[in-house]
Amino acid sequence: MPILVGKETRAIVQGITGNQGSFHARLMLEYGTKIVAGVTPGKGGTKLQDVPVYDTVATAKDETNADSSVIFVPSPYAKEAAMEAMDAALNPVVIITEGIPARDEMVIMRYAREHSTVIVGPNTPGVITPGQSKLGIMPGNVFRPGSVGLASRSGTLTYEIAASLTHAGIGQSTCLGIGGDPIVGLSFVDVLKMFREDSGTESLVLIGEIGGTAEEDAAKYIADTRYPKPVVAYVAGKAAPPGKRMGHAGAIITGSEGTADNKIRSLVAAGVRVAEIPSGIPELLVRKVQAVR
Amino acid sequence: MPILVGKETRAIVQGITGNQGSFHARLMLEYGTKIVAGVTPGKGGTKLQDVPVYDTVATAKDETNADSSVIFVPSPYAKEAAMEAMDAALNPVVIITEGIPARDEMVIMRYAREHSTVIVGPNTPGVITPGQSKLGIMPGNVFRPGSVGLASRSGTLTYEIAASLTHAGIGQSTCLGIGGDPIVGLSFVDVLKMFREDSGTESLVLIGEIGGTAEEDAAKYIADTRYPKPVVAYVAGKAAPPGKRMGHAGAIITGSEGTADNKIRSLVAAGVRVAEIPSGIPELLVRKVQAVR
Amino acid sequence: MKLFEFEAKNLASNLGIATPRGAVASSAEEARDIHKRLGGAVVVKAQVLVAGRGKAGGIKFALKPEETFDRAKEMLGSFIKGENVRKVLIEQKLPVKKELYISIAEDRMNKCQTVLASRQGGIDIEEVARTHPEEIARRHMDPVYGIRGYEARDLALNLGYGGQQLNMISDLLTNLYRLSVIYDCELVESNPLVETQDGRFLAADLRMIIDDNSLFRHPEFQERSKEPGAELTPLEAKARENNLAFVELDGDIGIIGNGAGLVMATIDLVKYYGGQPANFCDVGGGAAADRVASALGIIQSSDKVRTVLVNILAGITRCDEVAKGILDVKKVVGLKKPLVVRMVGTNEEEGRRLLETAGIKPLIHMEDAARLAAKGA
Amino acid sequence: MKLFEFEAKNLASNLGIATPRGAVASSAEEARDIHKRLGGAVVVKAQVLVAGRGKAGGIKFALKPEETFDRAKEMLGSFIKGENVRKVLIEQKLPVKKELYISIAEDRMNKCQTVLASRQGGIDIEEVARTHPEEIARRHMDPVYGIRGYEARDLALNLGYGGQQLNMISDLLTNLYRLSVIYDCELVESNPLVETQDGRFLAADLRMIIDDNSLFRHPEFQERSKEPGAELTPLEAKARENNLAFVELDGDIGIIGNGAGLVMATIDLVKYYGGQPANFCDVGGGAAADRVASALGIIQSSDKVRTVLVNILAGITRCDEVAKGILDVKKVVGLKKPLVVRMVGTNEEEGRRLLETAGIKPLIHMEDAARLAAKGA
Repeated sequence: MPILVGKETRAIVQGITGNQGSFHARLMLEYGTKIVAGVTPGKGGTKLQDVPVYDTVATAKDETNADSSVIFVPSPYAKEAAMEAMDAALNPVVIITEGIPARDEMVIMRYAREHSTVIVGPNTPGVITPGQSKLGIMPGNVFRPGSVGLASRSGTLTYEIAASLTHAGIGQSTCLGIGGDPIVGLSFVDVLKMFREDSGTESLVLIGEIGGTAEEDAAKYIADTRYPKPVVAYVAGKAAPPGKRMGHAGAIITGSEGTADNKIRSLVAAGVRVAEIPSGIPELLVRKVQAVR
Repeated sequence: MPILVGKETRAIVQGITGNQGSFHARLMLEYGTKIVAGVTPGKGGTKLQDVPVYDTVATAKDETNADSSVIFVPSPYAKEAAMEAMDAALNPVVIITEGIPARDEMVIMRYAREHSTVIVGPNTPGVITPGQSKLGIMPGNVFRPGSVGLASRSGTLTYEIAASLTHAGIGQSTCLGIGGDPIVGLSFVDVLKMFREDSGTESLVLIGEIGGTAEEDAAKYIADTRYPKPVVAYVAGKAAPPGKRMGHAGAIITGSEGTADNKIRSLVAAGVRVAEIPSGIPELLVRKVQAVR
Repeated sequence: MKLFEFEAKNLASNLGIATPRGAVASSAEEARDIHKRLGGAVVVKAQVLVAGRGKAGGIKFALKPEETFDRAKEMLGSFIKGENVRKVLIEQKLPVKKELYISIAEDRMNKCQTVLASRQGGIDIEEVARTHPEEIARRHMDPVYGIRGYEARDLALNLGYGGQQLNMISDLLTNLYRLSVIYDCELVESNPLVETQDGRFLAADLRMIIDDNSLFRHPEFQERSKEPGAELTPLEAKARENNLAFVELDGDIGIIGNGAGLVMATIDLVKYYGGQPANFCDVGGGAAADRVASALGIIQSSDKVRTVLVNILAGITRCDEVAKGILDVKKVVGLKKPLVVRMVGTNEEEGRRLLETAGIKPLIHMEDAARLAAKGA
Repeated sequence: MKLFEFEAKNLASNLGIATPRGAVASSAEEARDIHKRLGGAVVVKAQVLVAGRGKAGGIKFALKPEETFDRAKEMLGSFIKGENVRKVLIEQKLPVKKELYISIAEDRMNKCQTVLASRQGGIDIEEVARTHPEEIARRHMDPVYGIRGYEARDLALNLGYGGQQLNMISDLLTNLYRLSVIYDCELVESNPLVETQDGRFLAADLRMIIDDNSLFRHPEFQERSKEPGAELTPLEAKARENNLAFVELDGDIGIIGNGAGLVMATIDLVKYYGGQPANFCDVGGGAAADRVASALGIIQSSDKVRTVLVNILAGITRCDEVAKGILDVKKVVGLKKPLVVRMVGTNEEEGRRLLETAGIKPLIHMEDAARLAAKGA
């Protein structure tokens, strides 16, 4: 029983006729995802890779009984695209789009709270339940079904670590990027709560990076709740200078907040093993799981 | 057991140091209303007729344990005043202010929905439970305790009819103005629901006027629910021409909507006796109550 | 406050809303010159604030500038539904494929702005609502989030458009909504909104009504709102200057009262007793002597008024103040018409004493006063 | 994008936010003239984007114009925390009664803007947060309703003000919030915000950071954001022109990768193995040959770079494209520094073949590549 997406997920792709949208709609379909509709205003009535395209999410949902959405629309239109998905009661809504103004993201998140919608992203590679379904842009071949839940603030680093897990014979239950922006829908704490309830997940990997306090908050939650499943982590950006944005809008040390050192210290204090290098994760995981058993 | 206000009501007056606010704070106190605090930004720490004045509603509520508010602030500031009262969890919030832009009222009402707050008004004489408490500007002496609930879109016409009831020996449970603006907090239907639950109210008077469909909606509700208490009504504006605003922002016939004739027809069809002239109300009420018994 | 079509279209154009090319003229000569500049066929449209001018002869087509001259000449200075035509709008005639209806209006029940859209444009929307309710699409707008593109697109789908036209008309709708928000409109209505034969959309007609309560934050309208124009009769304009809520009616009995509901009821009563009210005049709550005086002064200045009825139920208002206002008029210009006064409430005795000293005997019941006034006092 | 103090103050003044009288100068002569015009005592403030210029000598007082000339002369062209001073701001010295702190900043956890206000202004707010957390008042702002007057007044009460000053400072706060909304600010910070001896409030210092992601809707900043100014090193400016995410670091090993997290991890790995990275450079997802080529070109143009490490985990990206980009550089300008390539994923075999043909042998594991690069390849 995975979190967020699974075999039954029926997704629409918003912005399906764009470059990114059409390319990844194809890859998602190839992976086995049920992409039941696409939405592009003005392109209603056409088809893309046999997927019917509609002018609005409401009509797409009415016609296809979709339950979730992946958004690829350009950043100036992303806020409304997310609201449109929520108005149609789609859930989760995965926002791949990068470069959305923070203020738009704040409005999206407020709207999501009013609608009790789970937002994955923005600026996320998406979410994948290996062997079942993926809503996102991750290369499907590096993942393999299993029992490790993985949450990350980064895309390629997720693939790197997932590939090393897969290579070590460790499969994953669900992997997701919470997003590289300062304002995102899910915190690590939210994800920890979901994996806690997921009987298919036995242990967890958190991939953090500099900026904000998501990792510190997760550490506090793990310590406070005596989190029942083993958690290991990697934090990127140990060598990053303060005040500089490292690629992601959210990856910036402001004042003394957001350093990798502080995050690692907090996680370690909460009993989380933190890998010094990405390839250390599989080994830690094996040790940690064994230690618990 | 009255609706909305009673002996225990502890109200604050927003805009208490203004002309209207200070004048009516005095009259409300004289009537017996527990006005426990006033709010005027910048006048915190002063007193007005022994009522302590605070800079914000939050501090006023913290210090005095108030539970409701009457707002007299000028129209440009009324929207924020109402939000401030709702943020402090005061309920009901009675907005006396006239001339608030409709768009501000829409925002107030949305905020009220989010906060589950009852808004009386705007542009209302307020609400009075005779002999107990009044939050508003009505002359207390024309009302007398009793079992008739009265709701109106108008101020002086309410006093006129209440006075005629009192004169005829018919007391009132609670009387309120729902407000003369197109966008107000309570509809007649909302008020009918409240009076329905109020064991102290045995029969009702609705005082309508041209504009909108509040009376038609009330008629439909009365008919649909076989409303269990006798209702009589008066509707002002039978001789009003279409397209002209008769004093109240809400009193305007637009197209064929909002005529007195239509309202009267709907009410009569729902079994409501409608008085031809204001002084007909007491007589109808006596007859109607007797007919039911 | 209602705007003239040409005023509404100027504001709309500034927001990028397409309207027919054209200009406004105050004389037949100007109208002809505008036609010459525009070329082709034109429409001559009387600029009046009443609705339904088309059926009343306020919209004419003209093929040649001389024809435009003639039509403008006929219209200017004429009366349409009682309203004097001071300006005409000369616009290119559109190659109409379809006439649509769009409005954004205050929705009392839903406490928001609601957009109506229909493929049945160019005709009375209430008629459509009665005969083909399914032809009208509705959407309630959230007052804090505003209109979103997909809401406009949903309406566009309801209008039957797709492809590029879907985005064109939803952009237009979005801009009309912005217009409504920016100017605090009670109503923005385009009827018809025209689809041209080459597939473009233009607001061929446009009505805007500004929320009077919002004028304090619209300095751009403040001068305009005080102009005694087509919207107000001279008497109404004078009353507005004196901050009185005033509506002129057809009869001969002047009405003054405090509180809108009470004044409406007073008017109804006068009619009930067979009289014809000449006006609605609310001096408001807590009205002081000078407001009562100015109301009385304005009303008795009207030739058609034969009797005046004052109906005061004093709560915040004080009867002595009301009496003083009446006596001021008596002293300064004299009471020129028979006067019936009903006055009860706060400071009733003092007020009564003042009036009686001056030979005016106020009544207690509004029914009695209305009956008396209806009989011509 | 960070704004200079004088830029931020210009925008603030336009919204009615009080700032000290003054003007910006690019030369000591100008600075002297400004002082003459202002009269009295002035402050000479180096216009740099780094925080903490005060302790680094970037703020000096001057009583006479000649003194101002001298201070400006010293500052202009000097470096403050590594940043070249090109302009100085000359402002009247305020009669300070109290220094306050106000900021409006992105709040990741609460997903909104949060206002911080403190009576402990003029010093490092993080220091205050550590030592006197009770001295900082916080309020989360609703992103759809915006700031309301009473929220600002609540903060003003926390700052200890009442009476007329309560309304003055809450108006100022409201305007600072509006500034933050209008310009999509990540941060608006006034430290200190000064209460003068006669009880007025002025933003004596003002920092603004614009959300880079919002620049598409701020044409007013679009030119400014591309200027290679104090915020960007020449190399960073060049990289930004080529749409690369690029941060210059102190070391000698150039780093190129795809994906921000992967590049950060690569940098960490190089350091882990004892190397010193020269930069962060993310070519992004789906990077085509020319973006890899421009990244490589920019990095090897730097004298301080001795080795270059390329780390590609191709998902959307295609290895053959990456290889082509590298080979383009080799062909056109030549590979001027030792190159370590790690490349796996989509189209790996074709990419590997291309590189190997050209004598470059890509590695499989990023650890191996980082270790090799750290050793100087």
